[in-house]
Formats: sequence, structure tokens, C-alpha cells
Amino acid sequence: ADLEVTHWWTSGGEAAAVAEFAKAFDATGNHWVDGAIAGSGETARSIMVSRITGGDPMGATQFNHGRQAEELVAAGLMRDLDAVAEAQDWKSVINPPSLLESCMLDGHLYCIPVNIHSWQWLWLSNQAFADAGVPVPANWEEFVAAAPALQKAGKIPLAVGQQGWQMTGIFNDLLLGLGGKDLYLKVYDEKDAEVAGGADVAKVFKALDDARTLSKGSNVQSWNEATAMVISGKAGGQVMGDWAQGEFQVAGKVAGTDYTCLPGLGEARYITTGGDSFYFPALDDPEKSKAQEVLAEVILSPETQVAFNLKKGSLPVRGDVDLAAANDCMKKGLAILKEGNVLKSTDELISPDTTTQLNDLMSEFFAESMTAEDAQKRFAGLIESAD
Amino acid sequence: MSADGPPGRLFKNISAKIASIPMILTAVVVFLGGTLWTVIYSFTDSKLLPRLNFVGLAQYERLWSTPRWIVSIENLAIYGILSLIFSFVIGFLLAALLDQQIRFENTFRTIFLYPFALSFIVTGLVWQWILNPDFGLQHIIRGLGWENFTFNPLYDARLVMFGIVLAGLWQGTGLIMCLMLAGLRGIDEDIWKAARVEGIPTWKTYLFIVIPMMRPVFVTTLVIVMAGIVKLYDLVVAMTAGGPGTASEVPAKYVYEFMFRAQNLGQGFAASTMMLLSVAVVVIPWAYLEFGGKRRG
Amino acid sequence: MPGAARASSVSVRDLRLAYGALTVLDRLSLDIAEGEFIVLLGPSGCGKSTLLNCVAGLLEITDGQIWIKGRNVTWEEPKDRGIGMVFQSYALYPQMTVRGNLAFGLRNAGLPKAEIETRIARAAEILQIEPLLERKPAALSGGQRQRVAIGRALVRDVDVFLFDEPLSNLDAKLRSELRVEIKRLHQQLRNTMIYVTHDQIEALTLADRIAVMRGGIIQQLADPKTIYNRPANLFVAGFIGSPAMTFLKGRIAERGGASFFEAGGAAIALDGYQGEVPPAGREVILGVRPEHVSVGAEGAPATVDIDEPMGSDSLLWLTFGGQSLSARAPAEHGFGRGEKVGLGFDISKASLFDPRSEQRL
Amino acid sequence: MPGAARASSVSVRDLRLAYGALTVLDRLSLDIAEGEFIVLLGPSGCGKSTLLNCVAGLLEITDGQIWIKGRNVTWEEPKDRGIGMVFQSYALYPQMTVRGNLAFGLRNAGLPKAEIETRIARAAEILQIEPLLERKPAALSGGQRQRVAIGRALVRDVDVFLFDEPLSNLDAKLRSELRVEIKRLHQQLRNTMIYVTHDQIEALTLADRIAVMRGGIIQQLADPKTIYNRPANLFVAGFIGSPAMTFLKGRIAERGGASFFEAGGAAIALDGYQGEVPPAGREVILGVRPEHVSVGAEGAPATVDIDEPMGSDSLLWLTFGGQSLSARAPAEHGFGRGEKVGLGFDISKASLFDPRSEQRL
Amino acid sequence: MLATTLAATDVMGRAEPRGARPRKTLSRRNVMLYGVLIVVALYYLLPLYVMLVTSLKGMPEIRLGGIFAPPMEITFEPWVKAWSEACTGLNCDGLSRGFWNSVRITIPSVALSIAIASINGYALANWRFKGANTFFAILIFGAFVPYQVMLYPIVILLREIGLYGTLTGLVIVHTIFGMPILTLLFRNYFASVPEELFKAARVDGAGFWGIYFKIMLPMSLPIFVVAIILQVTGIWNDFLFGVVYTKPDTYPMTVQLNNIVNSVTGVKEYNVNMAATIITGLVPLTIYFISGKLFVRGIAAGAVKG
Ligand SMILES: Nc1ncnc2c1ncn2[C@@H]1O[C@H](COP(=O)(O)OP(=O)(O)OP(=O)(O)O)[C@@H](O)[C@H]1O
Ligand SMILES: Nc1ncnc2c1ncn2[C@@H]1O[C@H](COP(=O)(O)OP(=O)(O)OP(=O)(O)O)[C@@H](O)[C@H]1O
Ligand SMILES: [Mg+2]
Ligand SMILES: [Mg+2]
Repeated sequence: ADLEVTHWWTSGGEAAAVAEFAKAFDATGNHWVDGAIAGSGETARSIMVSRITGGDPMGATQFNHGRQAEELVAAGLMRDLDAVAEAQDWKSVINPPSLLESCMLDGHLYCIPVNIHSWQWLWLSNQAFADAGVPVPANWEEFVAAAPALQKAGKIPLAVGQQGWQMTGIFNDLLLGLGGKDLYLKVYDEKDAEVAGGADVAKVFKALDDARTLSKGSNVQSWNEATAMVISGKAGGQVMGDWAQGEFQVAGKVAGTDYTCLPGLGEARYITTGGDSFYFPALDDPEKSKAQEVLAEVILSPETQVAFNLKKGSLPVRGDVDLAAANDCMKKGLAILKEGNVLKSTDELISPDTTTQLNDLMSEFFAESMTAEDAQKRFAGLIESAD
Repeated sequence: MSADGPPGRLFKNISAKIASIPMILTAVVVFLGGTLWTVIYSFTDSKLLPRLNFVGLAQYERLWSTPRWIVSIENLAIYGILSLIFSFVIGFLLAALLDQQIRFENTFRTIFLYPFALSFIVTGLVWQWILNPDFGLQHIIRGLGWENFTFNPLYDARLVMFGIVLAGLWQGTGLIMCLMLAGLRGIDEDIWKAARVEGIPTWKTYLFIVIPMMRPVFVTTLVIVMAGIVKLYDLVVAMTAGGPGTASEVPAKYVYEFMFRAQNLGQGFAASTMMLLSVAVVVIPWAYLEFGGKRRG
Repeated sequence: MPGAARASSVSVRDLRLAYGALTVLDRLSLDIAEGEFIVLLGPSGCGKSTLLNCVAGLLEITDGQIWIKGRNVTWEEPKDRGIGMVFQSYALYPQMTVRGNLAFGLRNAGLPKAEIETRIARAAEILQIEPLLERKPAALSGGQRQRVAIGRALVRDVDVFLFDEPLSNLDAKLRSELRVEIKRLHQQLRNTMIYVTHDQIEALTLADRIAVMRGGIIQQLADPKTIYNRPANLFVAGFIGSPAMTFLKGRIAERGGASFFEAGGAAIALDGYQGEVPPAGREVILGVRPEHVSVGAEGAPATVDIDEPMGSDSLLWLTFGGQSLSARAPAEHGFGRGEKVGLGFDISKASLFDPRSEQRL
Repeated sequence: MPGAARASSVSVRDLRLAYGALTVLDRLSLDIAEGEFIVLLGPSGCGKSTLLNCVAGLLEITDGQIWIKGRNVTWEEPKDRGIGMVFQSYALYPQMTVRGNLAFGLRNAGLPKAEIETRIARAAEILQIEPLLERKPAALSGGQRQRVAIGRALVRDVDVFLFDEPLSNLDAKLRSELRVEIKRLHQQLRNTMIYVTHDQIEALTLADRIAVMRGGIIQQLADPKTIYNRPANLFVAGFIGSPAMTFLKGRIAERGGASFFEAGGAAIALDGYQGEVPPAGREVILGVRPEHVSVGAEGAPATVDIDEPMGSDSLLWLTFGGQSLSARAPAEHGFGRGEKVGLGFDISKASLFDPRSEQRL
Repeated sequence: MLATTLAATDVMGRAEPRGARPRKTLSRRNVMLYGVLIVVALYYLLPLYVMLVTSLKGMPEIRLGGIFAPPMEITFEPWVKAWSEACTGLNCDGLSRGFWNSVRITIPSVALSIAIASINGYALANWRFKGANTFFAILIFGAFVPYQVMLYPIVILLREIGLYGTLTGLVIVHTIFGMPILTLLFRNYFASVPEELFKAARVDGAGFWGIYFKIMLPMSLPIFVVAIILQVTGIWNDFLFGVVYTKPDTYPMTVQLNNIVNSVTGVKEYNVNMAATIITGLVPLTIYFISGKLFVRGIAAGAVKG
């Protein structure tokens, strides 16, 4: 049957990756109707929610796993996948298991994770540093230290797209990288406002202040434009999730020689396991319902997982697949995953409402002359009222 | 009353009433109903889906303590005042110039009007590009030798609203000009002659005689312009997405994002209610003046 | 009182005005004496307003000259020509009070405040609009508005007044009242006035001389009595007079040394005709006004068609010699349809026209 | 010919019409006989059009009844009332040809094609608009448009014609022509006609009976002669007649058994007055029309102010007994300003009014 | 030019002013007037020029900067790409698909919204039944309501009447949101039609619809032109409703445009974006250029009388 799938994977690497899903699904005799919506997940999600609540649901849709679809599930608009999960024994193959947990509500499975995305990467342009005559840094401190040289060479040290979520990403990475796992969990899991206003987080805000200084002059909007600056050597580096990998790949760059990736910003070797997942709205048409199950199976099959994640630059959700073809950076990520140094992503820990407020705070901080102290004060307040 | 009394009043003009059903439905169900619905749900803690769990004024308290909302309001005020003033002034000036029996009037008018045919998305895109410091105006002028020339409104929090006004004016003044031109053409030729015979300079004639006479045009124009200002959204999204930071946020965007992105319908509805309230404050007295009297229509 | 006798106040010389290819006025000349009241009369579209606007300087002329008070003003701005103008639509500034309307031009000319006040007071007194000074035009009746419009010209203290159909937006009663007022105003001020109208009653009551225009050409320029009693051609004859002059087609006959006008078997003696009676046999048109036809028991026989009572008297529509003819009779009579009557003609007030050239003979 | 004598064609009973709080017509009753030509005359805003629209069914009345041809039509649609209506601005459908305009109502009524053709042909013949049938209104002159508008009412073959100032947009000449035509039409068709105007000449020439209105109230309903010669009150007297009736304030005196009107030292004998002369000492207003004042060398002394020539005769403005008075004189005379003259009054045509009640005595 | 100058001196040479006052073509007034107009016109044309020029350049040339420079080498590649090759997700057929969808959406929406608004305006201006003005005031209030506010109630409304996601639903949404301003225009226009015409038609036995179709409609060309222009522009350019109330295979052109513009593969392909932008704007622009004169006339008829 024809199944419309909505998602916001429209950049070069993403589109190539999603094509793998479509290919595999079409091979089963069904037809993947592509419903890509450009302009970041924020635009797309509002449309998806409207359509589902409007009574005209698509066959399947992307969300970030976590709490974005919580209420839709609670309202009975999504179907559960318990039967398929049982048959395919996903419980044992999905790694880390926390991924499946975040798809569960009241003991039922409502979504399937399709990949693991980690946010904690610093991407560096080897060429930019060569031009500036300094060695490629190995961690955040070195990066900050190298910045003046980059600036002298007419480069922008840190490329940042002008969207709140990108800046929040930087902050969270610094929080986990410089502050460590416990601090991260205290703030986001326990929502401890005192800690959020405390000295440890103050250090993070200091670092964020540096990042702000280093990013002056990056006049781009979207994340992949920022990545393009790194690729072309106009900027020294970018803090961005592993999906940036896809852009380097599409541009034909080789990890290690053309660019360098530092997971956990080269500091603490932790990654968060956010990622994308697919939800399946409840449909009346039994034929389509069947197709939904087929799609779920196909997405999680080992072959598709490998093909998809190689293109996307993210990590597969199955522990049992072979990623020999993976490049340098991916292997670094896989290694951390193996070590079990994984944490829940903020998407799973805080509500979209809080996320939005956080994004606003960060974009304000980056755009204006707000002091680190003020920003922290507001951050603490935000964590206090977070849900 | 006469012996064979009047037929039911309800059936008087029955066709007119039937034909007005779409309008009545739209007015009552969509605009009035939708507004009421929005107001009611603004007192709840609805998240992704609306639910009637009342929390009193909590959403409003939060709204008015959110810096982004305050910024949005300020921005709308800046944009509103600037674009009102400039679109009226420029629109009127252009109309006055075109009214001088010039040659190529059609050509000029078409040039001034064509941006109106484009969507805000397109307008935003083009101006974003022209104002882009690395490609656009700033780049060009620096290239011409003024190395220190800086005109980078879209990435400067203090100037960003002006950049948006610039694009908004480019798109909207053509229509205003058309309205004004129509108004000017509606003014009695004799008034001009009378003023000339009295030796009143042209500018004075415009200022003291013609402009005061164009009140109805100004009212219509005001309605159209204000409606556009309150709804300002696409242009901002296309040009700056609210950035840098939250420097170019506007209320409509706040509403949209809280309803759909932040999945906090209650907050979005509270913000909508505030917007509707301010609109009502403007529209209701106007409607009263316009239709309240015993004027025809 | 021909214009040449007095100093010429306004003089239009060989005026030509064309809108693109359309020539509206061609080689028009007109001399107006100091203090004279000239009325431009003619059907709609004949170029009256155009001529007035040329004099005012509101239209750029194509060729020719315009002199006012001995000065060639052809290239001068309207405000420097020493003219005041009153428009059909009043053209009052709606947002100003009456006082504001009167003062605006003066203030603009930089007159001192006291002087402005004096002039407004004088004009308001002349026009009796003192109680209205603080009202806005919207709160005035038609006649009051017209008076303010005149006042606006008055305060400018000019020598030449131009009126473009100032009364045609008003109803009949008001029109006749204001007509008298304008007449009085002229007698009081003795300015030169050029007054455009297509209402002949206005023309006849107000004018020292009337210029009857058609198609941009002045057909006749003369005092009202001459225009009324000795119209220069068929057009002027038919245009002036209400109810209109009746035209009878016929030919000249001579019987016993006396000339007769003959038509459809009926004959009218032509002695006493003011002008040259053409030779017998010539085809002519006889024009005779209703009030110069007397209806009685005796005279040329005719039949009554309609008796239209008009208050003070009645208008009779008759058939005379196979042609239609109208006559005025005292209202008392009351004639029935088909009644036979006899007609008498006052030939000294009638006119004979050449059917081809349409000129009076 | 009072309405009661014949079958009543249109009957308005206790009509009340209010726009919100503003009552325009209040308890107005009017009976119109079959075939009668009624003119509603009155100043602007007095409610003439309102009354006509009520009869036509275009306005919803507040209270009262309207009967047409013995049928209560108060609640019927305009098209079902058997009326035809002609409007001031012609109200022709601009996008249809003349034929289309005439046919529109008939087609709406579902008449067969042949019948429509016949009726149009007949109306076109009566109104002499056959050559215009295929033109659009924009290509017609004012008079032709008016004729088409009448034709549109004509083809509907109705008993009652309603005219709302059908001639007031036309110029004087055309107006007088069409007036005659409407009169002819009425004589030919003998329909009931209700005709609104504020032009008294129209009223006087056309009407069987005139209803003079003011402020929504009928002041006098009578035939033109009565209205003209014996106006019911000051308002009617002043409103009818052009140039207007002159009013002189004074009081009644008795000398030698004869009653006199005295004002400012001058006296006018009142014998022959049509009506009751009040007792001596009573304050009255004497109304006298200009044409009932004769100007000569002898009579009551007066001084000439203005001599307004009006073609066939002149209007003299005089000072008589300290008050202003106008008189009509033959145009020949020519009086100078300040000239002393003597006046004669035709008292049988004059009226005396009570200054308080303003009613005729 | 020379001839005029000669003629002018000739006139000046005469003793007395005669005929038209000599005027220099380059008088100060004209220089000012046309100077200002031309400068402003340039400001208005600049973005169009930039769009056009950019859309004809190749990416390497764009990277050189100089957005105002004319293309060194004209290429139609970006146009082809924008029309039929640009990708969004997996769909690589550019704007071409969206074009026909837009046509399919625009035509019925324009037709229905104008039909309803003109009937509303007519009923309001000429029939004036009780309470009509109240509804109209609410409607005008609706003109100010940000679309985002109504998005949710309308989603629910359409869901309840089962039209969500259908073309009919979208047409209804456009009709609803076009109604306030259009009704205002039509009402003002019909109110300026002489009332006597309307009365004459009633006496002639035409009813509500008869008068509308046979009398009012044929007289209203200018205002219909204005309405059509406003609606075609508004609906063609609409993004929000198009994206919320349609599905991928019925996405209008603007959604495709947004997708193309926001789907960045490496660097932004400005030339393709500009080409796509121009192509999208072509339909409303054409309508403008064709009917500019009628537009002003219609505006004069519909807007000026308050
Ligand atoms: N601006 C113009 N362009 C072209 N032709 C014009 C213009 N103004 C007037 N005309 C023409 O010039 C002629 C004379 O017009 P004018 O206004 O002087 O007539 P008028 O005698 O004042 O008529 P009315 O009694 O209707 O006011 C008319 O035929 C008219 O069509
Ligand atoms: N729609 C309306 N609403 C309120 N008042 C009205 C309306 N139409 C007319 N009037 C008032 O009713 C009164 C009578 O109006 P009507 O039109 O009947 O006068 P009229 O005698 O026909 O005057 P005219 O000679 O100017 O046509 C006027 O005072 C007018 O202001
Ligand atoms: Mg004129
Ligand atoms: Mg009336």
C-alpha cells in the first residue's frame, strides 16, 4: 500500500539516508510517499501535529524520540507496535535499551528508534588551522587558545547558525563536556535549580561566553551552512551533532585528513543518545496498518540500519550490526557507545516547552550583550519551573 | 396594526438572509467562536492537545514575565509605528508625484506596485540576501573602497527591525500608493483651482486641504495596513527567523511557536488573546464610529 | 454701453486653446469694460468654462493673449492676475470653518492679522454670513455655502470676479434669491464680473452684456434686450427665451405693397418689422415668442392643443397653418382642447431668418 | 374634482414612517382618484420621496395602510402593486440596451416573448424612441434617457405611475419640453399619476391637484388655481409662485365702512378680498404676488430699488411703506433706481394671514 | 529638441507674452519630479534585478560576490533545476509539481471566495437586514486576527465536518480568510451604485438574485478585477494554509519553494533559489502587469468611499 511518511530530513546527507528507507520499503511491494518538510524540525512538527489532530494522519512520521509525541499517544492517536516488537524481539536487539524505554507509555510501544544521534561533537577544519599556522586542537581549551590565530588569518573560529537550538546544543555539550555526567543529570534529570545556579554551571557559562566571542561574524542561519563554512575552511570549527558528518561525506571530505572530530568536545567522553524515531498514527485502513508494520520492520532490519546510518552519519540502534564501513568519527562514537557512556538526551529529559524557553535564552545570550551571570540566573529559574 | 398584519419579519428579505449565511457562519462560528475558544483555552494548561484543565491566570503571568514576549511586543510596536508612518508618507508622496500628470505614469505605477504581487516569503528571501553582509550591499560598498562601511541590520540586534521594515515597505507601499492615488483622483478638481487662484503653494494645498479631505481613504488604508502589521510573521521568519537572538521576534511568531513548537497551547492561546484584545481595542471603537451612526450602510 | 467706450478691464485677444488635437476655442476675442457684468451663456460643452479658466490662468493657452487692467497677464500665475473665482461645486475647504476658508488665502499672502480680520468682517457683512463664521461648510445649506464661496473671492479685494455656474447646484427658489443678491453685490462693488451659466434667466437678469457661445465661438455679444428681441441667428433665438420662441417656416409674399409672411395658407403682415424684409418669394423662417402672440376671438385662426397653466399665466400650444406654435395668455381664460381662437402677432418683436445661413435678416 | 367623487385609485391611510427615532411621516392620509394627476410639492427633505417610496413598497412602513385599486397592498412586494416608477437619476440599467431596459421587468414577470415585443413597440411609439432601442443608456442624451425611464414604467401596463423628480436633472429648456410630453402622456393614457417635485412650475402645469408638504405634513391639498390664488397658509403662499409673493406686515383699519390694510403710513383698500376680512385693529400679513401689483404713475407711492429684466417682462423691487415689495412690469418700461412710482393692487388675488397661526383668513 | 528651443527663443523675442508660457523640458520641477521617481523606481526594481541576475549566474560566479554585477556567462541551468530538478527529501521534480497544485487550489478558491464575498457585500450594501452590520463588524475584526491564532480552531472545525486534508477544506479556509477585506471592498463598491437603480429593479420585479446577477454583476468589472488580483496574489502566495491543510502530493508551489529554499545541500544554491522565487511569483506578477490600470480604477471605486 502507499504510505506517506513525513520527516524533516532534507539536507544532502539526510536525503541520501532517507532514500535508503524508501528503497527498502518499496522493495517490499509497498510504496513510500515522501513527505519531506524543509526548514528544520520545528516547522515540520507543527504541521505533523496539525495533521494528526486534524484527522488526516500520514502513514508514519518522524519525531525526535522523547516527549514530543507524548500527548498524541495519550490521546490515542498513535497505534502501538507491541505485536511487531514481540515478533522481532526488539527488546533484545536494541542497544542501548533506554531507547526503547522512551518509546513506551503505560507498557506499550508506540515508536521505533531509527538511529542514535549524539550531540557532543566538535568538528574542526584541518585546513583552517593549517592556514592559521597552528596545530589542530585536541580539546575545547586548545580550541579557545587557538582562536586568536584563526582570527588573524581572517577566519571565524566557531561557526554557529543563528537558530536557538544550535546554541542550546553548544551549551549542553559544554555542560556535559566540562561539567561531567553528574552535573548534567543533576540539572536536567533532577532539575535541581540550586545546582543550575551554582559554581559548576557558572564555569560552563563562562565557556559559553567564550563560544559567543568566537562565533562573532558567522552570518548564516542553518546548521549546514555553518558546517559548509567548516568544510570550506572559512571557519575553524563547529559544535554540532553527528549528523554534520553527513555533510562532510557528501562534500567528499575524509575524516582525519580534511577534518577532525572530537566527541565530547574532546573533554569527557560521554554522549547523549537522542535521535530520531518513527511514530505510526492510528489508521482506519487495515491495509495501511499492515504496511505500517512492514515499514517498522524494514526500518529496523540490520541492512537498512547500516545503509541508513552510514549515509546519515549517525549510529545504528541495533547492537548486532557490523559497521566495518564506518569511518573514523563513527567508530569513535561506536566505541563510546560500547563503553556504555551514554546518557539520555535533553529531548527525553525536559519538555518541548522548556526546550523552547532554553532556546530563547540561548539565542538571546548569543545575540546580545547579556552577561554570563544574568544568563545563568535565568537558566536556574528556567530549570526550577521545568517539567 | 392593520387587520391582515405583516407577514413574519424573519421572512422579510429571506433571500438576502439565506445568501448571508456563509458570512454569518464565518463571523459567528469562525471569528467569534474561534476567538472565544481561544480565550477559554488560554485559561487552561493545555499542552500539545487542548484540554479543559483550568489554571486561572497562570498562563498570563508567565506570558508577561517572559522576556521574549516583551521583546515581541516592543518589536511589533517599532515595526508598526515605523511602517505605518513610512508607508503612509511614502505612499502618499509617490501618489502625489504620480498625480502630477507625468509621462509614463503607468510604468512607474506598475514598478511601485509589483512587489505586492510577491509573497512575504519571497520578499524576505531577497532582502535577506541583499542585506547579507558577505554578499550584499555592505560587501559591494566595501568593494568600492569604503572599507569601514557597515550596514548589517540583519545580524545586528539593534538594527534588525529596521531591516525588516525596509523589506516590508518595499513590498507594501505600492498598494498604499494605489489607495492614495485613488483618493487624490477623487478630490474635486475645483478645490485645486480654488487654491491656485488664492496663490496657495502646492505643498500647503496638500497639507492643509487635500490630506484632511482624504479621511475615508486614510481609514480604509489604516485598516489594511494595521491588519497586515498585526499579522506580521512570514516576513520575519523568512528574513531572520526571529534572530539574531530574539531581537526580531514578533507576537504572531510567539503564538505560533508556543502552540506548535513548544507544545504549550495554553501559553500560545494566552498570547493570542492578548493580541486579539489589542485588536479589539482598536477595531471596536472604529466599527462603532463607522456603523454606529445612522449613516447609510 | 459697448466695451470700447470705457477702459477695457479684461481683454482676450485671438485666444486659441486646444486639448491635444481637439481645438476647443479658436481665435476668440472679447473685450470687457471696467465694471461690466458679462455673462457667458451657452449649451453644455461649448467652452464656457474653458474660456473662464483661460482668463483665470488655470489653463495654459495655446495661442493668443490675455490682458487684465491693461497688463498682459498671459504668462502670469492665477494669484497675480487680480482675479477672484467662484466655482459651481463651491470648492470650499471642508475641514476649515467659514472664517478659515476666508482667511486661508490672505494668510498665505502674508497679510497682517488685523487686515485679514477687517476684510473678513466686511465681506461677512456684505454677504450676511456673520453668524456662520465659526461653522464648517458641512453645516451650511447650499445657499450659505455659495455665499461663503463668493466671500472667498470677495476678501481678495480683486478687480475681476469670475463665476463658473455658481448657482446651478441650487434649487429654483434659492437660485432666484441668490441671483438677486449677486446683482446687488455688483451694484454695490462695481467690479468687473464674468459669469458663466447655461441658465438664460440668470443671463438675462444679471448681464450688462451676454456672450452667447456655441462650439467655442461667440455667436452674439450684446445686451440682454438686443439678444432677446433681435437674436443674431437661429441658434441664439432658439436658445434664449423660455418657453422657447416658435419657428414657422414659410415664404415672403407681397400683396398691395405690404409684405406678408405666408405659411400653410395662413398669412401674417410684416409691417413694423425691425430689420430688412426680404423680397417676395424668398423662403424664410419666422421666429416669434409666445408672449408676443396675443390670443383672442379675432385674428389669424388657430386651434388649441394644450393649455398649460403656469401660475400667473398659461402657455397655449396651438396649431397654426399646419405648424405648431405656442402663445402666452393670462391664466384666467382657460382654453379647451380643440378650441378655435384668433391670433395677433407683435411683429416689431419678431425675427426673420434665412433658412440656409440661419442669420437674422 | 375631489378624490371622493371618483373611485379611489390610491389611498394612504394614517401612514407613519420612522427611521429609527426620526419620524419622517406621521399619520399622513391621502386619497387619489382614478386617473388623477397628483403632484407632491415641497422643499427638500420634507418627505416627498419617502411617501412615494412607501406607496411603491420600497420602504417598510412603520404603521398605517396603503390601498391601491381597492386592494390593501401594505405588505406586498413592489412588483405586485401594479405600479410603475420613474426616478430622478433615470436609474437605467447601464449594461442593457434600451430594449433590454424595457424588457427587463416583463421578462421577470414571465411574459411571453411576443407580448413583450408588442408592449415595447407600443411604448416606443408613444415616446418616440424607436430609433434608440438598440442603444445603451450611455449613448443617449438626458432627455432621451428620461423618456426611456418613462417607457420602462409604461410597458408594465400599470394603473399607477410614480414619478420622483423625473426632470430635475435636466436643463431648463429640456425640462419644459418634457413637461409638455408628460402632460400629453397623461391626457392620452389617463392613468393615475403621483409626481414628486420641488419645482412649482412643474407642479402648477401638470397637476390636477397639488399636495404641498412641509416636514412630513400635507399643508394644502387642492387644485393649482386654489393653491396659487388662495394659499392655505403663509408657507404655501411663500413657496408657490416665482418670483415669490411679497408679504407686508400691517394691521386692519376701517374708514367709512371700508376696510383697509395699513402699513408704514401707506394704506391699501381691501374691497373685493376673497375671504373674510378681520375686524379693525387686528394685525395681519398681506400677501400679494408681483403680477397682481400694477406699476404706473398713479396709485400707492413706492420707490424702485432694482429693475431685473427677465426677457418678456421685468421684475421690480420696490420700497413700499418701509417694506420691500416686488412687482412685475412689462419689459418695455425700464425703471431707474430711486424712481418714484404708483402702485395698484388686485386685492381679489391677494391673501391675508394671521401672523400667529400663519393661516389664511 | 533643437526646434523647441528655437521656437522658445522666438516667443521670447516678441515684445509681449503670447500663447503658452515657454517651458524648459529640464525645468527644476521636472528634474526634481522625475529624479525622485526614477530613484524610487530603482529602489523598487533593485531586488527584481538582483533576483534575475543571480538566477542567471552559475554558483562559482556567485561565490565571487557582487550580487549586482551582471552575469559574465548566462546560464539557464538554475531555472531548469528550480523548475524540474530541485530536491526536497526524495522528490526531485522541483516546482513543476507544485505549479499545477497551486493552479488547482487557486482557481476554485478565488472563484468561491469572490462569489461569496461579493454576495455578502451586495447583501450588506443593498439589503441591509437587521443585524447585518454587527456581523460585518465581527468580520472586519476577523481581518486583524493573525492566521496562526485561527489555525487550531479551524483544524478542529474542519475535522468535525470531515473536510480536513481535502482540497475542499483548503478552499473553504481561503474563502474564510479572504472574506473580511473582500466583503469590505464589495460593500463599499455596491454602496456607491445609485440606490435608485436598485429600487427600479425591485419595481421591475427582480428579486435578490435577479438584481445581483442581472444588474449588479455586469456593472462591477473594476471591483472584480481588484478582488481577483488580491485573491490570486494572496492564495497563490499562501504558505501557511497550504502546508497545514494539504498533503505532499497536493502541496502548492510556495511549499515547494520553501522546501527548495530551505533544503540546503552544502552551500545555498542562491541561483536556484532566485530562479524558483521568480517562477513562483510569475503568475501573480503577470496578472498585475496585465490589469494594472483596472486595478487602480477598482481600488478607487471600492476603497475610497468609507
Ligand atoms: N481636460 C480636457 N481634455 C480634453 N477635452 C476637454 C477637457 N476639458 C474639457 N474638454 C472639452 O472641451 C469642451 C469644452 O468644455 P467646457 O468645460 O469648457 O464646457 P462648458 O461650456 O463649461 O460646459 P458645461 O456647461 O457642461 O460646464 C468640451 O467639449 C469638453 O469635452
Ligand atoms: N435612510 C434614511 N435614514 C434616515 N433618515 C432618512 C433616510 N432617508 C431619508 N431620511 C430623512 O427623511 C427626511 C425626508 O427625506 P426625503 O428623501 O423623503 O425628502 P424629499 O422630500 O424627497 O427631499 P428631496 O427633495 O431632497 O428629494 C429627510 O429629513 C431625510 O434626512
Ligand atoms: Mg463648465
Ligand atoms: Mg426626494
